[in-house]
Amino acid sequence: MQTHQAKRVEITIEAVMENRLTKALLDAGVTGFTILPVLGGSGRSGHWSREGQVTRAGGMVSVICIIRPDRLDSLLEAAFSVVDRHIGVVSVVDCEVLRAERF
Amino acid sequence: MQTHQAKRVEITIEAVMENRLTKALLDAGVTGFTILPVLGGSGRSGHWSREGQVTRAGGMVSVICIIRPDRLDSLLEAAFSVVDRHIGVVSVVDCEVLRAERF
Amino acid sequence: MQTHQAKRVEITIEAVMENRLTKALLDAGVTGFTILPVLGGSGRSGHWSREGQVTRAGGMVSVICIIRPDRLDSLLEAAFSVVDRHIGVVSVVDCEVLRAERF
Amino acid sequence: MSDMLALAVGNLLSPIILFFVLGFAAAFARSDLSIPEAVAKGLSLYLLFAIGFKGGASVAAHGIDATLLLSLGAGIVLSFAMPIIAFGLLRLMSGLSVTDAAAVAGHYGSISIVTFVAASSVLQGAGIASEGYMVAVAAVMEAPAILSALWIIARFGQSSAKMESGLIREILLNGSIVLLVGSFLIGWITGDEGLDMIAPFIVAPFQGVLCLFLLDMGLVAGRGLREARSVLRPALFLFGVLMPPIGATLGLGFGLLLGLSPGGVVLLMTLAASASYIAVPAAMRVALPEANPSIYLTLSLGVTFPFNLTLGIPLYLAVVRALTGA
Amino acid sequence: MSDMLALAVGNLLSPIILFFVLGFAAAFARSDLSIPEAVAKGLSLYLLFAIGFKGGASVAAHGIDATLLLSLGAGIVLSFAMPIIAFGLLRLMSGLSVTDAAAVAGHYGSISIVTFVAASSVLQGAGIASEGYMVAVAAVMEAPAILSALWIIARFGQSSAKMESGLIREILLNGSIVLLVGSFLIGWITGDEGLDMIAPFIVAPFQGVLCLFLLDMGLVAGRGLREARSVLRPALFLFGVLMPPIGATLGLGFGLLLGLSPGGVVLLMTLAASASYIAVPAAMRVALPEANPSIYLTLSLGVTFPFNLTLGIPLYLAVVRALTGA
Amino acid sequence: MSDMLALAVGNLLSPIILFFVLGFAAAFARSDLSIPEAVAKGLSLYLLFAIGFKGGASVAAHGIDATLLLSLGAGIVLSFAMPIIAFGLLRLMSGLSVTDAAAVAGHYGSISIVTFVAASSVLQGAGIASEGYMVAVAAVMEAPAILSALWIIARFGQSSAKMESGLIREILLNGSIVLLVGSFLIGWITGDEGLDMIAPFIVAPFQGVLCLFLLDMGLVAGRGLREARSVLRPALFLFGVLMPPIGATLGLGFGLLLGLSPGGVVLLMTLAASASYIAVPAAMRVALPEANPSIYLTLSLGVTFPFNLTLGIPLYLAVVRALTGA
Ligand SMILES: Nc1ncnc2c1ncn2[C@@H]1O[C@H](COP(=O)(O)O)[C@@H](O)[C@H]1O
Ligand SMILES: Nc1ncnc2c1ncn2[C@@H]1O[C@H](COP(=O)(O)O)[C@@H](O)[C@H]1O
Ligand SMILES: Nc1ncnc2c1ncn2[C@@H]1O[C@H](COP(=O)(O)O)[C@@H](O)[C@H]1O
Ligand code: NA
Ligand code: NA
Ligand code: NA
Repeated sequence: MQTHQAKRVEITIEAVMENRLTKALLDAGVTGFTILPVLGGSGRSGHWSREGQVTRAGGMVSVICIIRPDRLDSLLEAAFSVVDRHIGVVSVVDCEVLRAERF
Repeated sequence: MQTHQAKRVEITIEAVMENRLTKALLDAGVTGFTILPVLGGSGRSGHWSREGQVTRAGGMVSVICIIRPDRLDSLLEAAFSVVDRHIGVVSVVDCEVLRAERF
Repeated sequence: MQTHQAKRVEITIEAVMENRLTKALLDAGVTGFTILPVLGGSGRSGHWSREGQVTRAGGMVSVICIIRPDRLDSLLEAAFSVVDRHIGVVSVVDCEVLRAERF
Repeated sequence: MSDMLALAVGNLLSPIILFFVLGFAAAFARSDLSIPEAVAKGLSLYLLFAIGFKGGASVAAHGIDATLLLSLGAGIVLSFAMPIIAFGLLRLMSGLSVTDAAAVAGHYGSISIVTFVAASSVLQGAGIASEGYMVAVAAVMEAPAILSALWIIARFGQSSAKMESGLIREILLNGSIVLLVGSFLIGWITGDEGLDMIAPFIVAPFQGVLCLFLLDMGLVAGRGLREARSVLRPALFLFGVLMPPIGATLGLGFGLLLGLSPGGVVLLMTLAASASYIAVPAAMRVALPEANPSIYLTLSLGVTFPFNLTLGIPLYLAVVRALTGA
Repeated sequence: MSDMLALAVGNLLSPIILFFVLGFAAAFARSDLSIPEAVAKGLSLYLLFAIGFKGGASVAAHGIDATLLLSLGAGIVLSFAMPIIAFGLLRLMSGLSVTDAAAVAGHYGSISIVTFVAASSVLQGAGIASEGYMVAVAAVMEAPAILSALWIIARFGQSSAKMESGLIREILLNGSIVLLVGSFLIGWITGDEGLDMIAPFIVAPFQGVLCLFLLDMGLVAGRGLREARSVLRPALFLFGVLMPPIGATLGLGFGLLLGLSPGGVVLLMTLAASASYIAVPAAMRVALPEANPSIYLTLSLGVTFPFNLTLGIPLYLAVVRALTGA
Repeated sequence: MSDMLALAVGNLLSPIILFFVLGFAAAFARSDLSIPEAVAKGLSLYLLFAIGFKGGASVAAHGIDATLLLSLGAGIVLSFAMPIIAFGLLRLMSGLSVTDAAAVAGHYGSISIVTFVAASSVLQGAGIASEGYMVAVAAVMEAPAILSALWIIARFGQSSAKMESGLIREILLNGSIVLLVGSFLIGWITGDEGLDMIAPFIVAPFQGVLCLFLLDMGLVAGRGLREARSVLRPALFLFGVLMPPIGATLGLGFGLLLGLSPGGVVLLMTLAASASYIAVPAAMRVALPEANPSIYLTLSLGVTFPFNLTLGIPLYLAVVRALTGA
């Protein structure tokens, strides 16, 4: 089938920053994103897990954003402006998509 | 370690269509898949979130399917036949796998 | 923006093995990982779903690990030593990351 | 009139309504208050379990009325017929496409179980009895409206609704129907003895759980409305508050005709007046993906549900009281 | 005999059983009824919390019986011994590999807490008292069977079960055991005063929560059975209904020997007759990944659990009644 | 003195404390016992809902005290002032950076609702009444401390705390505050009639639910402490047990000044003594990401919460008893 080049950006970020990140993405012209829950993880700031948590400070989410390659830079800048002072990981993968008109 | 070329297909689709999609995938000869929950997202049809939902109409899931490259086309056709009229995103990434005999 | 080459390793494994896997990864020098919940799936050992489960034997999780390319081999060996006898899928994708000093 | 007003105010100041309002307000103020999806689903399972079981136990206690079968029949007829009325009205009043109008119409033929529960709780507060089998009537009214909507599309629409094999089974065996009917049957079989066993779980705490659930409904309805304000043109809003009294009138007619008790009539009116937000939206996403979900969900959850909860139910009760002197 | 029949029918028509049957039927009809994982886990935590606490409070009220320690010992012996019997039986009857047979055997040495709860609730319905510390016996019977199964593998199998460091701690400190034993101790320490405080939470609504939980067990067992029908050859099915009475007989012997009350004997029989579906499957996935989980889960959840729930428990009770005249 | 000891031991042996200890011990023993996040959140929503409603209903029953507004004012003043004291103390005692010290200080100005609930339950056990509106005082004490902490940073720190638009709204409308205040208002509006309706849900089972919730708090606190042992230097630990009595002393002063009932004074002391673990950590992550969360979460959840629960509350009660002869 006919597919099209795109970029898949994955941003793992603290849940408290989710709204600020997605707002920045939409402002940067992103047409859509998908948010995945995260159970736990480990990094320089230690180990964490969602189990039994009632505080809203602890968890993270993963925001997946598929975009046209030419929009990558503005997206990364928007993302970076939010994650800059915060913990979080940004990774980009080359991908191919069906129905390119959406992105 | 010895790895093998494969494709990682990610299909984000409405939860009500999950069974129809996975059935189509299995019919197309896929040997396995993994289903991830999705918390929320945004796209042309607006913003949504799982929080507090009781309706079964609202949510989405993400179906991950790793396959041998030569099977990609039949998988995409099967997937497309289901997502065609529905909202959803299909993306494909090149990957490498251990234990290729499984795919 | 300035990005750096890295590898994104995704290991889908039984939840009961999660701690053993993450311990092996940390022992192999991995600096961080993220754990995603998995709702269900299908493979050679049949179909499963988390719905209504109370047994701890049934579920799987997906461990995402982003690393510098030169560390891939030791990571894969560590992962393989755990998944070897167990069901599970390991896939590797080339990616680019911001803030490379973290990995 | 002043009595009705007092009743309406009394209803509006019940904890149940106020928690709905709290949720609604919190959503509009963009508070991050939210109930986890699993907990909301758990509360909804509890309500179906409790209301079904109590209905069945009440049938066991009072015997089957001769009108049980007729009431079921009336429910099915209403559920089949109302989408056609709703569709006609929508095409007249609003500029909705055939597809969107049919999808909305399907929702208004079917029912909302939590509206039914709220009406039962108002009746209970007023000390008015009703037929236990109205729960079964609620259950049979869920599905026929979906078939009606699909028939409307096949008859008037260009886009072909996909009536694929499996969909009908999915509709008839959807989780809410199975739990409601199953609990009803178990309540019936085990009767008072069964009820005694589990009453401390399904009777005493019921109203409190309902408050929490309505808080969630308020949050979800408020958020939906905030996001989808743009689709809610005045004509649609008007439909959302006009269709319930029309349905209620049909319910009233059938109820009186069948000779239901005053409480039973109020419940049948409420069922006819209410719009689905669980079973029908899911079926529409599968069979009619082109229809815009913001329209039907906003109307059903954001307009008709609050209308029935706050004004509709006291109105239906007042009408029945006026007519029957109950 | 006709008494026993009446008892069996009475048992079969209790809400608890009927909700299990509802779940089972819904799963087989492929309804999408389901209970969110978090809610199911919450219900299971509630049951462990409640049953443990009540057991402890009952010990506080009635004092420790001289037989407490002996009963714990009996439980441990049973849990160690039954896998060996089960393994022998499986190798005789079925064509299972050593690995699969050992894994299954481990499940039958251990226990199912919800079967225990169901038996307690039948006893309570029949007004028969039992020793509060049977909860502690249940707890000590969870783990030894796992060690037995691994020993069987080491002795008879080619594949080496991995008894790695950490596994034993994981088994002994698994969440269910810790919550059950912890609640038991807290119930014991705080006694009647503690029980009074939380009785409205753990006593009154208990049966209702149990119904919901058994609905979930029915759904899970039904779905498992539907998917794994193929593995369930007649010989295996036979084992799944033969092993419980064998275990119960051993439990009966020990119970009479120890001089437990009639209720206590029924509970010990039930424990011995039941098969694990929480702790042992998890341990087997870690230590014996080559064993096929469909076999042991299907047998334990899909065959033995329903058998005990519907026929086993009334049978064990009838036997004890016949023998002791209770 | 010996009375106080008896009280302390009695308190330590209550189910509530013992379940906290169970969770703590299970976490330290690395048991896999855990409560699903959705269930823990559901329990926390339940507590806020119940405590808010009961507070409001009590205000409806006893009328507003002249001191209501003054108490709210006192709460706000305390919440603004205590972070400054805490910050000074931390800079004196510990080597924490300005950023970390300010973040910790913010937590101690704000409050922990579950500590408040535990104190209410101790008062109830001792048969001591208190002002229903103390719930509202709790609500107004949540947020001011955050502003204080940010002001401290702006005044003394290099790193600029980001007081971006939206943060204030987020803090004031955070879910716990909205639910607590909303339930309080609904309880007030609907009064005894409303309370009668939902009492079987929010009164009778309350203590039992609290036990489960404290089990979860024990698990979370224990795990946090185990992972973050390294950050917990002696000076910090000392601060975590010194700051509560300091806060309580301030609360005592205000409480006596305002002429609150003995129960009310104990609650105000407890509020002042407690440290936030829900609202403030979330605000700090947003506004002060450079502050190390292990430090403030460990201190608040792992040191101060257990201290108040086990020793603090009985101490505050004993002091009030000694002073007022209650
Ligand atoms: N190398 C990595 N691969 C995947 N996820 C990571 C990695 N490093 C950090 N993370 C995630 O980002 C969170 C914060 O990381 P850190 O800022 O290093 O503490 C962790 O808890 C993980 O969920
Ligand atoms: N560009 C995108 N990247 C990632 N996910 C997307 C994207 N666009 C849409 N989605 C997901 O697909 C859903 C439906 O999209 P749409 O059909 O555009 O409304 C959204 O709610 C998102 O979860
Ligand atoms: N080809 C695949 N693509 C994605 N996930 C897979 C695939 N095969 C197996 N899995 C996942 O791994 C689990 C175990 O697979 P298996 O060992 O083949 O039974 C499945 O239940 C899926 O969750
Ligand atoms: Na209707
Ligand atoms: Na057994
Ligand atoms: Na404080």
